[in-house]
Amino acid sequence: MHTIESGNTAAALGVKLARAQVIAAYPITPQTPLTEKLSEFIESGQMKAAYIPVESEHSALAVCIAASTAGARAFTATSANGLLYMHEQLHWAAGARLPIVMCVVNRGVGAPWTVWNDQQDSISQRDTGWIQIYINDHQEIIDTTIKAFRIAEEVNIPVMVCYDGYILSHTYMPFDVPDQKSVDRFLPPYKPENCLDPNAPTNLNSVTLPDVRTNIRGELAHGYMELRYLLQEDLRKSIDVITTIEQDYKKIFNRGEGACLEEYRCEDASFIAVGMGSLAFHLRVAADALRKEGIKVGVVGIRLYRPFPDEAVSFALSKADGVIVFEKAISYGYMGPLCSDITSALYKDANPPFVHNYILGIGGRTIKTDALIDAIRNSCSRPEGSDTADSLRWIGLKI
Amino acid sequence: MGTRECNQITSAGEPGPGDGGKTGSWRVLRPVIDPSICIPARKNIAACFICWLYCPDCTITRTIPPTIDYEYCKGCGICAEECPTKAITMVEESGFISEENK
Amino acid sequence: MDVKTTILNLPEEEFVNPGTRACSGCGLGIAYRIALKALGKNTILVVPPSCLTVLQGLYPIASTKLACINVTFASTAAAASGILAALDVLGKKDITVVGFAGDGGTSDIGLQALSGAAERGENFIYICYDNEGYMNTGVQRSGTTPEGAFTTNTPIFGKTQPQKNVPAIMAAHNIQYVATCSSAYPLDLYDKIKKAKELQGTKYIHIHTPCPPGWGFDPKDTVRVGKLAVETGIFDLYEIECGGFRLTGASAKLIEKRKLRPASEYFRAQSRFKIMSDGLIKKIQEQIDARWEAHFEAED
Amino acid sequence: MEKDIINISWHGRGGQGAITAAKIVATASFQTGYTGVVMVPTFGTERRGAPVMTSLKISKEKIYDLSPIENPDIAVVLDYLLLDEINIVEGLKQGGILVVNTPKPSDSYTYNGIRVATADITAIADESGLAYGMVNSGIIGAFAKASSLIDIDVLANAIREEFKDRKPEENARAALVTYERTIINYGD
Repeated sequence: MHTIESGNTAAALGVKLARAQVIAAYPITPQTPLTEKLSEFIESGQMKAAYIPVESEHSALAVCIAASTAGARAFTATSANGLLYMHEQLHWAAGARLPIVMCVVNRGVGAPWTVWNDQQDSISQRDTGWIQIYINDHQEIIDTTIKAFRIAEEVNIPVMVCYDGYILSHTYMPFDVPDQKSVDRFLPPYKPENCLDPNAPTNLNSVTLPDVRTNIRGELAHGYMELRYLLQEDLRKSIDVITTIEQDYKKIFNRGEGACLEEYRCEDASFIAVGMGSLAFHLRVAADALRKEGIKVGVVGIRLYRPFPDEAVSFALSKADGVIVFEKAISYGYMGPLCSDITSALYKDANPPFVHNYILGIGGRTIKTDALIDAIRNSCSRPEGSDTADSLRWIGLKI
Repeated sequence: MGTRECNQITSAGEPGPGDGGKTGSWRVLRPVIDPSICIPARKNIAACFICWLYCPDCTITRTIPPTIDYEYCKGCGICAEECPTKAITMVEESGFISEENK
Repeated sequence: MDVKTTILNLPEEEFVNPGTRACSGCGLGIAYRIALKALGKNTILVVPPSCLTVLQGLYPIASTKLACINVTFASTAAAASGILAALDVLGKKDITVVGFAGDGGTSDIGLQALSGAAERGENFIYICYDNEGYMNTGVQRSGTTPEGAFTTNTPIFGKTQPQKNVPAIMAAHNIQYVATCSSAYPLDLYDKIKKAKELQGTKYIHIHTPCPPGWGFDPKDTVRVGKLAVETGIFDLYEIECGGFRLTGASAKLIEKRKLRPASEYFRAQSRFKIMSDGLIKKIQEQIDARWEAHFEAED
Repeated sequence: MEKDIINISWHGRGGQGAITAAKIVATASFQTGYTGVVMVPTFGTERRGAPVMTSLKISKEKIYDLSPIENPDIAVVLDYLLLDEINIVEGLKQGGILVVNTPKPSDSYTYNGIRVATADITAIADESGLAYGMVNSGIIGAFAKASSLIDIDVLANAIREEFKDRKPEENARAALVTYERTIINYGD
C-alpha cells in the first residue's frame, strides 16, 4: 500500500511492522514526531507494546538495554544532543551485545544550539560498536527499520538507522508500506542470547578481568579483551550477514539496493561523487547535469558506515580517476571522517584515484544543486596541497 | 584451549562460591564457639542463632550447634561481639596455622 | 509495623555464596543477605557500580544466586523500568524487580532516573544501601555523607554540609511505600522488604549500612555502630505508607523510653568523626533533640 | 530532470493548515501519475500565527533534490495580507501562477508575467458550513482552477479522505465552490 507521509512516520510504521515490544524515548527535535506516532499506535491499540516516557535519553537507552536483556524487542530514537547524552549507554548496549534498534534523526550538535540537519551527531558515535546505516529516502527508512531488527538480532549488535533531520524526517514523500504478513515472514520473533531468567540466574555484564578466568565448570572464560575482540570480529562478519539479509528482503518485497553502498551511473564514470544520506540522492541530480556537459560523473552513496565496507568501497571507487567526497560532518582538526575512511580504503590500490573532500550543509545550510555541480566540476584534477586535509573545502561558506 | 569454547558473547557470571577465593585466609582472629555456653548447643534446641543472623558472609549455619565455615569466614568478629552469652571467642589465627603445620 | 519475623522463622535458604570480595564485617553483606531472603528466588536485581558490584562477583563467577543485570551508574531505576516493561509485554508475571544501589548511585548520579521512575509509578522496589559515601572508589563524600565526616575528598575539614534526606525526597513523589532500615536490625529490614514486595507501585527502602574501613571502626563493631545510630536518634527507622509516617522497631521503642543516647557516643565510635569539633557535635545534638521532640509530641 | 519538476510554494500562517492543503495536493498528484512527490514543510519551529512556507514538488519521475523551493512555478497564498509581509511574488518564475485567498477584487493584483487567481475563500468556507478561517480546503479549488494540473474531482476526493473525521463534505464543497468562483487574471 502506498502512502504519502513524513520520514518520521515512515520510521514509526517500520517499527510497528517489526513488532517492537518496548519503546522508550525522550522528546527532541526533529525526532519527536516519530515517537509521538508510536505512542499513538500503542495507545490506540494498533500496536502491542510498552511505551515508557522516560525522563532523559540516557534513561531511554537504559530502558531498551534492560528490556532487550529481559527478552523484549526494544526501540528508541533520538537526535543530536540526545544521542550524545546516550553516549555511555551506546557503548554499553554494544558491549552487552544487545540487538536494540535506534533511529537517529540527524541534527547538528550544540554549542551553539541548532535544530537543523547535519550528521555530526551520529558520525561522532561511530566508534561505539553499533552498526550504522545511512538512509536516502522514505522507502529506505521504512524498509531499513524493519531490516535493522533482523540484522541486529542475527549478529547481536545494535543498529542505528540514521536519516537526515527535516530533509527526510519532516518531508512528505510517497512510499510503499509492506504488509504485516510478509514482514512477519521476513522477521521472526526475537530470541535473546542471554536472558534474565530467575530460573537460570546469571550476573550479566559484571566486572570482567584483564585476563581470562576459569568458570564454575572449569572451562576457560573470556577476559575483557576477548569480549572486545569478539565484538570487532562479529562486526566485520556482519557485512556478509547484512548483504544476505538485504537479498532476503529483496526476494520478499522486490526492492532494495546495495547493502553496503549504492552506485549510480558509475560504470564508465571518470569521477565519482560520494555522499551519505539524502545527500547521496541529491548528488545524482548533479551527476546527470554534468553528464549533459560531457563530464562522466557517477555517484556512490555509502549506506553502511560501520562496519565500514572497505572492500566494496575500494572496488567501486578505484576504477575512477577522481573521487569527490561530500560530508555533513567533520573530524575536527583533520578532515571529513568519511573521506578519511575512504582514503584509507583506497590506500592499498597501486594507483589510487585522487580524492577531494568537501564539507557542506552544516547546521542545516541549504545545499543547492548548482553548488554541487560546481564543486564536482572544479574537482576533476588532483587537488593542490600536500594532503587531503590541507585541501579540504567548505561549500556555501560566507566567511 | 582458548576461551571460544565457553560460548559467551558477553559477561554472564554463574553462581558459585569463592569468587574472592578462599576468604578464610583473610582472617587474623578465628571465632571459636564454646558449646557449653552457646544456647542452642547447651540446650540442644533451635534458639538464639544471633551469630547466624548477623554473619555478613553466610559462613555460620543455623544448626544445633551452629558451625562456622572456616574456609570462607573472614574473621570479622561480629558473631563474637553480638553473641548474647559470649560463647564465641576470637582466637589468634597464627596458633591454628602453627598447629596445622605440625 | 511490628516485627513479625523472628530469627526462628527467618528463611534458612541463602541466596549469597560465601567467599565474596566484600570487606570483613561489611554492613552491606548483612543487609544484602537478609534482603535477598525477603525477596526470594523469583527476583531480578538491577545493580549499578558500587560495592555491591564487587560483592556480587567478577565474571565468570557470581556470588549471588539470583538473576542480576549490571547497569551504568546513573540508570538503575530506568533499567528497572525496562525490565518491568519487557516482563509485562512478554506476559511474565510474579517476578519482583529490584534496583539495588548505593548512596552515591541513588542520592547523586542516579537521582534523576529514580525520580522519573517514581513519578511514572513503576512497579519495583528500589533499595538504597547507605554507607554514606563513595566507599568502592575509596571513601569520597556523597550526598548522604553526614556533616563533620572525614572523607578522602574532604580531608581536612570534613564534610561541611548536612546530608541529603533521600527518603523524604522519595516520599515527596507520593509513592506507595517509603521505609528506612538498618543492617543492625535485620528482622525489621526483612519485614519491610517483604511488605514492599506485596505492594503495587514504586517502593523505596533506605538501608543504613555501616562500613568498617570507610567509617573507621573495627569490623566486629558493624552491628554495634548501626545500633548506636538508631539509639542516639541519628538514624530513624520508619515507614511512610500512603503518606502516613510511623516510627518502627528500635526507633519506636525510643518513644516509649523517651530517652536517646548522646550523639557523641556514635561519633566517638568512628574515626571519620575524629576531626569533629565539640561545637559541631553540640549543634547536631540540638538538631536531633528538636527532631525527636517533634516525634514525642506527635506521639502525645 | 530538474525542468520536469513543478514547484509549488504554499504560504500561510502557523496553524492555518497550509501543510494539510499541500499534503492533499501531494496525495492527489501521486494518484494521478506523478511518481515524484516531495512536500517540504518549513524547517524549524513553527509558531501559531507566524508566516510559514511549505514546498511541494511534483514530477512524473522520482525527485532526488529535496532542497526547499526558491523559485516556484506556482505560489499559493492562504492569507492575502501575507503578500504585504513577505515578498512572495518576486520569487515566482516568469509565467508563473499566484493563487490568493482575498476579499479584494481580482484586478487589485496585477504583476508582470504572472497569472493571478483570486477567490474570497474565507467567505466561501463560511457559506460551506466550515468554521471561520478554515480556508485550506477551499484554496485547493482555486489552485485546481488556476493550474489545471489535477482534476478537481480527484482533489475533492482527497479532501474528503483527509478530512474524513472533520466535516468531509463541507470541506469538499468549499473546494468545489471555490473552483467555480475563482477569477483568473492573465495579466499582460
